[in-house]
Amino acid sequence: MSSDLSAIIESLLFTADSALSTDRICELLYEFDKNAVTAALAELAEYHSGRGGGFDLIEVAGGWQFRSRPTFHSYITRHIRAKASKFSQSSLETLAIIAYRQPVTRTDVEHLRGVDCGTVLKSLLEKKLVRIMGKKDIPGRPLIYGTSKEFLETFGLKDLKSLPTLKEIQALDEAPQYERQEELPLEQNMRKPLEGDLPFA
Amino acid sequence: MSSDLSAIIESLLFTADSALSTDRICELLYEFDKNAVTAALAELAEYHSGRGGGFDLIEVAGGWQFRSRPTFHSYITRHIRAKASKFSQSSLETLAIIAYRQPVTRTDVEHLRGVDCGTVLKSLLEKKLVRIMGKKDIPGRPLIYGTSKEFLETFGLKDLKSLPTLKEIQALDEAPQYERQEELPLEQNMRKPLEGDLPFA
Amino acid sequence: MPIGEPNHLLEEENLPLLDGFQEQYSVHLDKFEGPMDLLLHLIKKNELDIYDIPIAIITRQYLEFIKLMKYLNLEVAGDFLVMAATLLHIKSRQLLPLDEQEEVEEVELDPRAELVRRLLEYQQYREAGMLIGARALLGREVFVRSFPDPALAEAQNAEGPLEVSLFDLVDAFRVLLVRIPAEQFHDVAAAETLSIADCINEILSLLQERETVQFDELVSDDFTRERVIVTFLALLELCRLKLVRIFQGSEHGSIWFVPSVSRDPVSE
Repeated sequence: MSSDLSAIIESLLFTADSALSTDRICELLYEFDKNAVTAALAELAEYHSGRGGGFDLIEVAGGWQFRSRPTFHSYITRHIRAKASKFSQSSLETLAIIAYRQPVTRTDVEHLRGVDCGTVLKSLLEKKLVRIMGKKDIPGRPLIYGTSKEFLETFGLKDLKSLPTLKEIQALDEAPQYERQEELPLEQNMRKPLEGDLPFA
Repeated sequence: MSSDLSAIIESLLFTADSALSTDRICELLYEFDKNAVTAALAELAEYHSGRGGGFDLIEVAGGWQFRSRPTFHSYITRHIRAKASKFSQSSLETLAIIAYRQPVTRTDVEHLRGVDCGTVLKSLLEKKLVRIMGKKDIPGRPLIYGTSKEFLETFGLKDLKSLPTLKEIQALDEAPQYERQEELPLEQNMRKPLEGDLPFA
Repeated sequence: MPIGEPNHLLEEENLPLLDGFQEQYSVHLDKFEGPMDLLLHLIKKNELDIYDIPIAIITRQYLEFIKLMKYLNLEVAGDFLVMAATLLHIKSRQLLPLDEQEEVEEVELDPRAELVRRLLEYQQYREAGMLIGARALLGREVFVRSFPDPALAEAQNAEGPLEVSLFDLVDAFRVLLVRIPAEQFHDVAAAETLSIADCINEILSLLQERETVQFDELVSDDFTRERVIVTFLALLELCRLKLVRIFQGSEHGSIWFVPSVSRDPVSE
């Protein structure tokens, strides 16, 4: 009974996006006795500090919260440094323009996006997703950009031809095309079933 | 020594914002023996499941992650709002076909389901449960689809192999004649499944 | 609600086949996922052997069902009609006399074979879907930790390996083309003038709702040179007034802003 309450409190604290005060926990777990909740919290904190794991249940700023042990911060930050980065919308847009319109100049990209793309372009070059393909034969000889081998690898593409087109994505919204429905092979092209394969005795 | 390693691993997993693979953990904890890390992970998972707390350490999408126990969701949602909603039958059917037969084209899915799947497919793409894997090397070069890492994460699956096998699904049906089902040949022009990729026993 | 009260209407029509299952159907009408789902339902309901479907019975019931759908003003999807045609085709094949040669291969030429194969396979995936759907769902029954570790929160902008899908890329391009009309490509002059003061107020109100704001976000609704320049000048002014602090995760990473005095209301 008490251990059930402990587990429930643990699950609440584990998933909360901020520290939870004892009052708040009692409020949430209205069917449990307030004293029981308070006792369970103290027990839980003691239990976690006693077991010497990677995190503790501590009371901060009037609330309870699971926090990693400061001792291990040097390990934790190792992971953070190499964490996968979410692509910003501006990077994604720039990359999309280069992928679909290549070879393009920086001016082409900026015309489309309406903003300066120097920084984004540089970061894409550094990530090796984009490469310089040469210089365009127009006055000023601007650099022209295209996607790289790493780009294909990142997106799991065999070649640029495998890049889905806008049409193909838009086609998903279109009305079904019945002519594509495969004709049922009732006639001559039926393959012969193996013996005992089909149970139409 | 070993308990120190366990605590370090715990702190890493606890602070990570996504599941960490065993390889990744070994990479981060380069000063520790790989076998020791693997053993510590298994021990940790067992320890947490044994103690019956509010959360478990489980293997999901090829990595390890602390996750709350499903039993307590009614308490948790008192405090935080549930984000995901139930999937419709058509989404689930489409997901199942893609999961078991990947890589598949839209036509494959529609032939099996007997209905247009464009809208469902697009919504699955937007939810990132399904991904475009490229184009099929047949006339028309249609897009081919497969399930994503998010699919495994959302449904709490370790990998595609941990999906119930189609054999197991048949076993759920009481009718004995269904045993023959596995022998029914799939379409002749079906692509070959990648080795170890598909959850057929 | 046409589904609610079909019974008395149907009685008038006196469709003999509907007598048996109108009750059940009127409840489930909208729940069939397609013709395959409906066929499986009919087979199960009539306790038919899926390997030996009496095509005449099943076709009749199937057609009656479509009639019922039309009667109730439900939209009958084309897919249902395709299946109806398939069933009729199979039925007609069965009625045709077999010549001697064919008679020998009768078993193999059962016109129902392909349909049965599809039904069995569909049934398998339908059940697989139900099993998948019955799992505890992340974000519904299962939750992960959402409170970031202080060390993690500070390192939000660390640039590491890429995490983005192909669909994201195509979609970004699509959204971009939708957002930027063709005639705007070369036209940078905006119709109305944007004041730096307005922009400052906008940013401050954003920062009251949230802890951090990204530069890209500030200009994402309105991609014009003017907007970017005004936003930039507004931020410089805010910085000079020490109302915001500027961060950059890495050398060329995104630029972020945080209020320099957290939570304090801005004094006018």
